[in-house]
Amino acid sequence: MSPFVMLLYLAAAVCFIVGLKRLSSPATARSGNLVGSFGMLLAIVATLVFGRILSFQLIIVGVVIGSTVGAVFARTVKMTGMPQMVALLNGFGGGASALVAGAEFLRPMAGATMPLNTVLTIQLSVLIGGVTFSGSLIAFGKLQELVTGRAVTYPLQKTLNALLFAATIALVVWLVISPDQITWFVVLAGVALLLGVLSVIPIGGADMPVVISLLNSYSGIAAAMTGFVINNHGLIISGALVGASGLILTNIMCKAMNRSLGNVLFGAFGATMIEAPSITGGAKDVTVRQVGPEDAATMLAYARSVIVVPGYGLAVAQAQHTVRELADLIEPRGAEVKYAIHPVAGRMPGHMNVLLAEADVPYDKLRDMDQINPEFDRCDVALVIGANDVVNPAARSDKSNPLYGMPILDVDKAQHVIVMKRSLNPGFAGVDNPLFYLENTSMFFGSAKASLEKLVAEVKAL
Amino acid sequence: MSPFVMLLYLAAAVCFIVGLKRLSSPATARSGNLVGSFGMLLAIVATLVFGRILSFQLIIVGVVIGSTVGAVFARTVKMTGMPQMVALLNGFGGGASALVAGAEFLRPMAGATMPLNTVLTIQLSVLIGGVTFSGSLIAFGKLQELVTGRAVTYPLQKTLNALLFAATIALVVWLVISPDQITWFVVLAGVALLLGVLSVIPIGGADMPVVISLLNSYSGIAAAMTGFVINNHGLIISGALVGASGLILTNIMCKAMNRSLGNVLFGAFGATMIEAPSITGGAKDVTVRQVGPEDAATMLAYARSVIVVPGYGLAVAQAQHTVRELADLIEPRGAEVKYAIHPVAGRMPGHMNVLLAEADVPYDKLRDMDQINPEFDRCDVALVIGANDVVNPAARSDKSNPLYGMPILDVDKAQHVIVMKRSLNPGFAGVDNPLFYLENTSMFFGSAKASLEKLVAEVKAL
Amino acid sequence: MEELVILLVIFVLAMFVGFEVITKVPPTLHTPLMSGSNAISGITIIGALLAAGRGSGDVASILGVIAVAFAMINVVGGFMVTDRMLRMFKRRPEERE
Amino acid sequence: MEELVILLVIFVLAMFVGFEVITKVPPTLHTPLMSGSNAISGITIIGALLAAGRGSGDVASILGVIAVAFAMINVVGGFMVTDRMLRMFKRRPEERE
Ligand SMILES: NC(=O)c1ccc[n+]([C@@H]2O[C@H](COP(=O)([O-])OP(=O)(O)OC[C@H]3O[C@@H](n4cnc5c(N)ncnc54)[C@H](OP(=O)(O)O)[C@@H]3O)[C@@H](O)[C@H]2O)c1
Ligand SMILES: NC(=O)c1ccc[n+]([C@@H]2O[C@H](COP(=O)([O-])OP(=O)(O)OC[C@H]3O[C@@H](n4cnc5c(N)ncnc54)[C@H](OP(=O)(O)O)[C@@H]3O)[C@@H](O)[C@H]2O)c1
Repeated sequence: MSPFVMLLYLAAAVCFIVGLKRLSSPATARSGNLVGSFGMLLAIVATLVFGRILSFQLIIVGVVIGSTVGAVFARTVKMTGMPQMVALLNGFGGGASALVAGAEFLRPMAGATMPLNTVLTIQLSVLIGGVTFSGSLIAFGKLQELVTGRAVTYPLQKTLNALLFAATIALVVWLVISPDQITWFVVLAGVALLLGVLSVIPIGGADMPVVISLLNSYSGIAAAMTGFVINNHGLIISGALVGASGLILTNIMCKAMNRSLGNVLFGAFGATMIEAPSITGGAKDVTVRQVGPEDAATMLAYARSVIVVPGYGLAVAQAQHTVRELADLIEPRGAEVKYAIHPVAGRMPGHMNVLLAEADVPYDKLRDMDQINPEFDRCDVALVIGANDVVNPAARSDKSNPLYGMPILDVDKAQHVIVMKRSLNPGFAGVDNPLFYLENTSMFFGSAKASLEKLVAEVKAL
Repeated sequence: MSPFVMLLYLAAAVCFIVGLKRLSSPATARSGNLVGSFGMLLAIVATLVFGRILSFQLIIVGVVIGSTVGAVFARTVKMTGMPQMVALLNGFGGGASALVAGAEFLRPMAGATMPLNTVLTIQLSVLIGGVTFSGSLIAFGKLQELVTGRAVTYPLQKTLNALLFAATIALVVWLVISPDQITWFVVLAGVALLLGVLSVIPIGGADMPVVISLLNSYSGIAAAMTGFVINNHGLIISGALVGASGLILTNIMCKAMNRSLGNVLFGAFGATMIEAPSITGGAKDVTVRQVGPEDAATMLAYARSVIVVPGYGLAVAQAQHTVRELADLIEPRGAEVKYAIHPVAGRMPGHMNVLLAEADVPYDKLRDMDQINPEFDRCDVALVIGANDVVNPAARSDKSNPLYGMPILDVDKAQHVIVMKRSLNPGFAGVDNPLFYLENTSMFFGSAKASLEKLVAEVKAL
Repeated sequence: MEELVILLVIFVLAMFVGFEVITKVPPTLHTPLMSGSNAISGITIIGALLAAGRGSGDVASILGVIAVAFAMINVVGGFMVTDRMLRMFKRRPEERE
Repeated sequence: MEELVILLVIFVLAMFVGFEVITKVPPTLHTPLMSGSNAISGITIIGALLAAGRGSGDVASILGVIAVAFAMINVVGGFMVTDRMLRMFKRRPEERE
């Protein structure tokens, strides 16, 4: 590589870093994304011009197909479909890295002279890239509901996975010792794909966000590994950035869901959660206050400060536009409306913010958990829409509760709480929610969108 | 270099990074410093064991002398003398880097085969290291009052410096073209030393903190350059860390002093400031309220909340222990005492914090400017001790004032302000201070230490 | 081997940069962060272009072309969808439908 | 030349790490930061040891010895004085003289 191209790759990497730095505020984020894409353009042009490319035909085919598919995806995907989209993109990134490593392995004249460390990094790249590719496709399938969203389990699952993993290690060692065996290399690729499928399939749909974050990290590590293979610092830096990003997000999700990273990394997902739903919270001997659209409308219309707590149910019901419509109606009446966003609200990290932004909610009304929690006791009405576990006060106090220790939104401290959901059924964790039986809580039963529409109509009629 | 040693150097660099990260809180800072020194030990041991060292005698001499001198310095220096100490250490660091580069240049058999980039980096290393060395010694001399603290000026100063700088560039180019000329190399070293002296000597003593910060940065850059010379990533990473640190501190000091980095970098120091002191603020036709020790003691003893604002005068008068004694007396009487620390309070960045910590003031009572400013309007008594420019309200409002735009501590918003200084004379910027003539301000004239001792005696007598 | 260690040094430093920079991204922007960082991991396009461009027409270059297509999906899709999301984040949405 | 660029890459990344990490150091600790980072710049001791240890006994190794002494002043003095300062920072000073 000529020193000049190396400098261009460095410049591209600096663009990525600067781009990510600008993501630290919504005001600069868009320009950051532009800086990042400029860096990518720089890297691509540098490679095409200085990369001793002999044939452009094949490249053009690949670029045209890839760009078209990418652009179509990006334009047509719905905001609610973002988790699938990210899963799919992760998969393609990991797949590309694995393929590059494969091409490097199969490259004529390479075989014999390949140094030990190149062989090793090629294997790792194929392995991580392959796992990322197939794992992401399964995650995509689960999120898109092409594959069952339930945790698929079968006898001896853990044993099988452990065996497969051991086999993979053995294969890698074997290929490092005697590299010029294409058959075994193909087997390694096959095993990587299988490993990806088998490690994601036993994970329930609700846990997919963690899986996506982790696969995001893997796709970065795979790119970095490929960088080691082709001796390119551009790939290594960029891959490491993505790897770090994915790890941080995984960690944040785990903390917010009250799981350990180890629990996630070693594939024990769902295992602890599967039994929980047996504790149904349905019929109980406790009284529950109900509220109808008229009374709820009056409460909201005369409140000074309202905090909306959107949960998974809001996303499912696609009621984000209706929420904003409601806010638009009560704000001119003197209410200050804020949105309290729990880190695991929505279907992936930060998803709820995107959904509300799409519904034209200004971003300075979106508050993170740590920001908003001290404000609940000064709030007149907390409007909980399709959220359950993330507002369960038992997480704060009841040590025997599976949710104990999970950080929650302290809605129970508000003057009045209105909870909109379809029933008294528990949420994802399968745990009953004492919030529903509190003095200051009123339940508003019904599907989120329909209920909100009724509310809007009542507020208009006031 | 063997890969194993390279990994050890990487480990040392990681120790430095982790050490600096732990400096983000006073609670973890000390362990961070230990981690950093462990990294250094690792680097030294790795070099001694794996560095193909042929003769240890000379090394032992150097290590023993250096360690002894360093340890004696570190143990005997007074906390008020920290700026000198840091200046001196900077100088030795820069000097060492320059010497290593020189040794590399003079190394037998090197001359002929030396590649272009090695020659260039050697020159840069000698240049930056040399400037750091002599510049730091002058800064040390000024701070220690061995050299006059005033800005030394002489005719054609700027022209001379510019010529010298041009000559340096010419020398570097010349030596890159024909490297094996030891005489000219020695001349380059001499010129670097001269440049260091001439660029620091025209700077006034009060501006030394900026100079030290900048030289701190230079010493890091010099180490990094030497890393390029001897092809060692350990030096490059560590040097870059220090370089970044110095630049950030320089920038912070500049902002807090209302100067631009360019103004600092291009040696125009003092130039704008020198004329200012002609505007003496001595006798004025405005009334000034005075307060004696008895009344001041009463005000403090019955206050609920007191904010102490220590300035340069407190450091000069070495009154930090007496302040803490005063706080110890009034706190049991129900006053909450906090300390408002302006970024340029003291004689170098963060110096005032060290002085107060030495006087056993707990660090959670030390507040940065941004933290404390909103609290002044809820404060009963602001006790300004030997500070002047940093509490000048004209900086907020009076566009014609040279201080305009400098961030200040909003002491004028306190219920009562007691200002302890010797006279109505202006401070460093030579500008009169409207604070002294405010309704809620009382002047307490006298040298800080004596005045505080009187106050302590009165509070005890209450 | 020396080369490998130097690349490792770069990897470790980039990881540190990544951790420091990403921890400053607010939760509000975590979804765009994921899609955007995803696009960055498409940097593997460099390797894909080199592999596809050797013009040898063998299996290796076929893998290269597929890699180019995959990486371009990642790059174009990632940056575009991130831009689409970030465009929606407004402090005061003026035009509401 | 390639080697130089790789080292430059390392330098740039380390600068980014430095900026991100140092901006998190509170003003309270700026003096220990200066003396501590000072000690870190004593890393040039590596080069000094190599130069002094060649055993050639010529001018180069004399420069090396002086460099070792200078760098050790920097290292030992820097870390020790930083420790001395940081030891004084206490949340609740128990023992007051
Ligand atoms: N977001 C993530 O990235 C993520 C990832 C992994 C796990 N999780 C887990 O998911 C949970 C998220 O907490 P959460 O409080 O948002 O959700 P949740 O605890 O799963 O509760 C969602 C509630 O929404 C209600 N709901 C469903 N469809 C609805 C509709 N159409 N209209 C109105 N209500 C509807 C359901 O009650 P009804 O059936 O009574 O209507 C349900 O109780 C946490 O336990 C978290 O650990 C989240
Ligand atoms: N700290 C730094 O790192 C640094 C670096 C460069 C520049 N500066 C500049 O220095 C100034 C610092 O502001 P500052 O408010 O701390 O200091 P200042 O504006 O220089 O004022 C200090 C005051 O302390 C008084 N004083 C001196 N000796 C005293 C004694 N023994 N007892 C009582 N009072 C005494 C003096 O007034 P009397 O003569 O009336 O007693 C003087 O007005 C700023 O302008 C800043 O830009 C600071």
